Amino acid sequence: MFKKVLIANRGEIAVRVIRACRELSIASVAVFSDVDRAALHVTQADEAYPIGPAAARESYLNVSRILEAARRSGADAIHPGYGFLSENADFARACSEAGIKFIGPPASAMELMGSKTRARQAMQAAGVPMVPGSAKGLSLPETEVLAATIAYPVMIKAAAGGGGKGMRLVRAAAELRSAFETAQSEALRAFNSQEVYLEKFIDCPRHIEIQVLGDEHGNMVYLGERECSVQRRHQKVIEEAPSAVVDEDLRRRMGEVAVQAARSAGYTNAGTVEFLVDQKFNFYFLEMNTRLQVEHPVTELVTGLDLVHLQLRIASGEKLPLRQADVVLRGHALECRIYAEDPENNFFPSPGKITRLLRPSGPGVREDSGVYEGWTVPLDYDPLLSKLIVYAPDRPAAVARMRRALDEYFVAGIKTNLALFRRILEHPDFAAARIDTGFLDRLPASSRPPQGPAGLSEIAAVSAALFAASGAPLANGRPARRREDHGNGKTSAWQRAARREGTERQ
Amino acid sequence: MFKKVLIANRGEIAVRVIRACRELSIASVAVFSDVDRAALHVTQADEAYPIGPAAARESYLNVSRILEAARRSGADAIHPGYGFLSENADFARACSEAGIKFIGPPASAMELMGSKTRARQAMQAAGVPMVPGSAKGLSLPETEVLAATIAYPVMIKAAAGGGGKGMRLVRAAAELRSAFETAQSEALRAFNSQEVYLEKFIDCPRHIEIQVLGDEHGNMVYLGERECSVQRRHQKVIEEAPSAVVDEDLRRRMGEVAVQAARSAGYTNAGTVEFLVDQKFNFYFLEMNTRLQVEHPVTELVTGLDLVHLQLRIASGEKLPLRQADVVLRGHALECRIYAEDPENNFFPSPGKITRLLRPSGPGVREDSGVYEGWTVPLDYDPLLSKLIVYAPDRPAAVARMRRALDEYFVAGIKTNLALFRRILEHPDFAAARIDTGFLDRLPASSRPPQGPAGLSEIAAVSAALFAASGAPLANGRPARRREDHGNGKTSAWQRAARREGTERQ
Amino acid sequence: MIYEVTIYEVTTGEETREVELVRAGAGWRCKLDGKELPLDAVFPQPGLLSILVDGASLEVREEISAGQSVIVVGGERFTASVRDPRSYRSRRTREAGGQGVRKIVAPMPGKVVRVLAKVGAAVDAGQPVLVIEAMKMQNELKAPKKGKVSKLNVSEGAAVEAGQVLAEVE
Amino acid sequence: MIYEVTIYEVTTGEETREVELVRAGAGWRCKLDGKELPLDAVFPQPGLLSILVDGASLEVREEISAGQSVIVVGGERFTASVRDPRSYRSRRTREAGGQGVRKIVAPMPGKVVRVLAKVGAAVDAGQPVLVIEAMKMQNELKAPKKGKVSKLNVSEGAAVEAGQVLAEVE
Repeated sequence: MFKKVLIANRGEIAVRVIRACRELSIASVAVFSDVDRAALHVTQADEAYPIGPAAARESYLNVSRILEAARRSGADAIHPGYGFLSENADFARACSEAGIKFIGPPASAMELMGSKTRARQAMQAAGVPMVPGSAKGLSLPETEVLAATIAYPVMIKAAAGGGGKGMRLVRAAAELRSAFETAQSEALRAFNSQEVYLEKFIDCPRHIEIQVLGDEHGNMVYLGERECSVQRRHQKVIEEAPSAVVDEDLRRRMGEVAVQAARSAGYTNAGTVEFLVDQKFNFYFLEMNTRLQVEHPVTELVTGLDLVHLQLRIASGEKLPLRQADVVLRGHALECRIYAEDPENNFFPSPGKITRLLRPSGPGVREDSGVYEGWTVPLDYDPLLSKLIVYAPDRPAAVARMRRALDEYFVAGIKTNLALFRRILEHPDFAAARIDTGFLDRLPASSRPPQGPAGLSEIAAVSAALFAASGAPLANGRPARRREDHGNGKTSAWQRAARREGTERQ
Repeated sequence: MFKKVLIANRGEIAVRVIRACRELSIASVAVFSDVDRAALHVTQADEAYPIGPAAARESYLNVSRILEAARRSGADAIHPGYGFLSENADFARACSEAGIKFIGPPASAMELMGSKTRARQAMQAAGVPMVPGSAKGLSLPETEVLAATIAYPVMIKAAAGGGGKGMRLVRAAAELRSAFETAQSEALRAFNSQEVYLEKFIDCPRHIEIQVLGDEHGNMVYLGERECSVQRRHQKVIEEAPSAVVDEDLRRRMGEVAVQAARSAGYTNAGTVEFLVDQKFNFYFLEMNTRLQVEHPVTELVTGLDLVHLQLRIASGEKLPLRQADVVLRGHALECRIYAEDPENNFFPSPGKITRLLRPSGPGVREDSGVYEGWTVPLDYDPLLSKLIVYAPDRPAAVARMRRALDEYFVAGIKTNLALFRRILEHPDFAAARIDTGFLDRLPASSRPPQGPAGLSEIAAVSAALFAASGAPLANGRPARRREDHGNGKTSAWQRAARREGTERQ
Repeated sequence: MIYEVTIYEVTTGEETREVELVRAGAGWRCKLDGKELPLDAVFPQPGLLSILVDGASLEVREEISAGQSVIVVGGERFTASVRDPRSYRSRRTREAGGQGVRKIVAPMPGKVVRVLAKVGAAVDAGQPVLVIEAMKMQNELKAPKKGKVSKLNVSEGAAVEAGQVLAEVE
Repeated sequence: MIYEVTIYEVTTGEETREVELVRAGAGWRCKLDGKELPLDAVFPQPGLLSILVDGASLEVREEISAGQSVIVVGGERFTASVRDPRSYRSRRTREAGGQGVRKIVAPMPGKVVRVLAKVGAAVDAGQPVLVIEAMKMQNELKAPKKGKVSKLNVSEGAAVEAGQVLAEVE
């Protein structure tokens, strides 16, 4: 097993990997940008090294600084987490050239799956079912022709893309040009490549993905599915395992295709094969993510396994400790991604200082968090604060438990999307698992007036007065003081922002 | 299912039951003594009613006040938790007479198992293996005679007892008289009965107990075992499931005996049959606890079930949703009982205000807590603050995970036994599961000087100065201010204490 | 014993009420629009209030962010504005939505990556006018009403603060 | 820039050291017994200190209870006593363990349920002298040394405070 592992990441996933290292008696090395000196992953690691300014491209995407920290600390392996350099084949190669084990698949597999177009070709060759569309990057004219043949609605996607960046739905020919151009510019900004391609749009599909895990001795298993149909702008918001619509037979068929896809790419370690599932339960290959997923915890809870422990053991050369027959799903798990954003205001990001943080606990509740009370969430990175995950014997119990846990959760100082989850979990369609990737966009905004008992607004009024009287800071109705607080809190961040060319991909 | 449940308890178990009620859409009713107005179980419940002064016998043991609160709130059931009235058959009867469902076994079963002597007789009749000894209360002379026949070492136990109160080990005849008298006086104080009996002392036994669960339609299952051999003064400190020494065969044999014992007592709902297991893996009936156990979470984690949900469903008349064959143990779970006591000072209780509280989280970590930062732990009740429970695929991983979680745990303002757990988990005998009920008493006290790298004490010195310089309160070296803080913090508690006749049983 | 009485004017959502508080020992006596409200209130932790009112136990939380106070109770959220008689400034709170002119305000710090309309351009309600970016998300700022762009205070590439007025539509 | 230098005398366990702190911008410059110690210290939260010293990341916590400060770092616990030159009182800290006379002190608030020795009685080291009870636990207080009970300040039933001297053995 490794002696010392550097985690080339930040936030909750860095903390997640540091915890796994501690549990395996591996020394952990954090890296941090100038705005992250007091971040949780820095204080929790055994060692920590600065790697540059806030801008990700100068720090968390800065290969030479990260390898320098690895050499300096004597780390014998690097865990990339997700985002940042996790799917960057050049980084994986640079690691092995530096004699440091990259905890993930071979660079070749990353490259293959990293280009959606090459991946499509390879998967088609391997007999994996695909959505009709172009297998390569297209010009605008080519796109117009192909779109006409496979018929609208169609999707435009960034070839190097992921997480909804550079992705656009086009319902009619008239919208094509502007969508094409936006997609290109977003793709360029996000991935430094403006290559985009075209796909048939599947109406009301479910997003269901298969977790695969392979060692370096030719053994590979699938660990069941995750359903991630609750998305906003193609960003996953709630994930669950198992899927309410996947039965033993469909699970086996999807699992075997996923393993076949991974094998054909020469894949090892943890990976995820994403599928679209249409209303007739046909499934189509979407993409393969060559890294640990944000939502891996729901798989851990229903399989009883620890994926990060297994990643580390596999990367250090151990054989898979289990065969396919040993993989048994039990109970149901849900995950809510808690973001620093304002669901009542078009989900605008809400960086700033967390003044109060009360976390849920008790039976079946797991929280993987990257923040703490008093931490100022920087505006430079992804707004994911924490993942709230619950386990229960069945789906209804898991939904009820998640609602209970959300009621216990309290964040003040910044806006979060906590209220959004309550609305989703209360929705009859979600309770009945009638969900698809359009579910959340159809969900009405919460601008409705409070429904509760009339007395509630009276209690709220009295409470507001009590908070004011008790000297607890009541910002509203004190504009003068508010303006100050506000200014002081953020000025430096604005100045940094002004000196930077916008924000970076993570 | 019930509409509204009153929880006749306080602390973590009251919160545990309130959470279960919320998850099952049952309204929850808390009761509280004068010192518990701001306690977590009060703020978390849907309703809350005061039931009297701090002294438990005037509040949490006050049947009429509790039934009055139940009637006032319109509760249709009462969950007693553990301790307090949970094993009081008269209370159970008073509930049913008031038309309120008592969530637990029939009063008759509680009475039978509540008297150790009657229980012994019944279990012997049912063919349950027993430790040699007296089956009834004894006088001092009787005790002296019997002790001589079954040969020292022997145990003197309170007939109405539990949790180590009124229990004494006697290694030689000379010690018998004083031990007998102490046991009687403790028994009288704790249980209002000075009846004691005698048992052969089993050398280096393990404490292993079986969780049983029965519905009111004649169905009963066992949910595997818990090992609770790590005890101090017969108080459980660490529990785990499964036991490292129980194989499938032993588990089946113990489980079937436990079910048989419970059936013979006409038992329903959740209960625990405790056994002593000697070095040859013979097991002897110890007692049956006719309530939910403190350590029930470890069983929940390895079975995937929720025992409190099941208690509520069974009490409301539902059938057991599972058969014995459906009970499958997976992985390993550990629980640490975090007490407000000072392990470096003979485990003296340490009530007071919790000034800082940082809780562990992340993969496989569950915390069932009854306190929060800012809460002042009253000196009137049991010092249990919280239960830290971990799950992992196997025992070594669970031990490593618990160590990681303990490192994340931070309590300031009062002393806790957190440091004790680190010492236990580092001990090679614990790692090898070479434990028995004497393990903890043999563990050397932690008065050893810090072992860490020499640099560590330098860092500690610098840190102390930094805390002082940063204005963080540094009590030591500021005796004047310290005395104040101290006084203010506790005066009222002392005055209350002075007005009371000592403390009460919970 | 001396009573200190304080009267607050509290607006939650649409309703404005008068709350009269009297410290009574450790607790409070409270009148709502003149009538006594018998409740037992304690503050277990900063930002957290526990209220018992004839049996019901309510946990009330105060979220403060971007200088706005939201009272959360019973799963509902109330935007609260308290006017303490001793501070008068507060009359002028949120006159954001004027009649003729409507402002487009940056809801968070970030960077303007595109300007989609010129000054004088006619826009429909909901039509995108600017795109700003922060935390790797691009967000369109839409016209709050049908009309024409009367003012444009920023250009592409500009770093903006939360609350900054970027454009006006009239 | 102005430096404010403060010198502390810190005792952890047996060792006493001189710590010199100089505020430097957001951070500190620090000397231990006169020699520079290059560390980067921040306070993420009250009671919590994060120190980076040539690569190592150390989370330091300060537990304060019963008026005693314990510094927890790297899994070890250090009882710390800081003497700030500007406050001199602190010389007189813990003279608990005198030579001739040894005190028996109540370690927590509770109630004396039994007194097991009379004044003048000879006791062995470790022999129980009193039993006090709190949180439903009875605890024996033992003689700290062999000798005779020279003082007995409480009787059965008395409520006692933490830190109160209950008896003396000489």
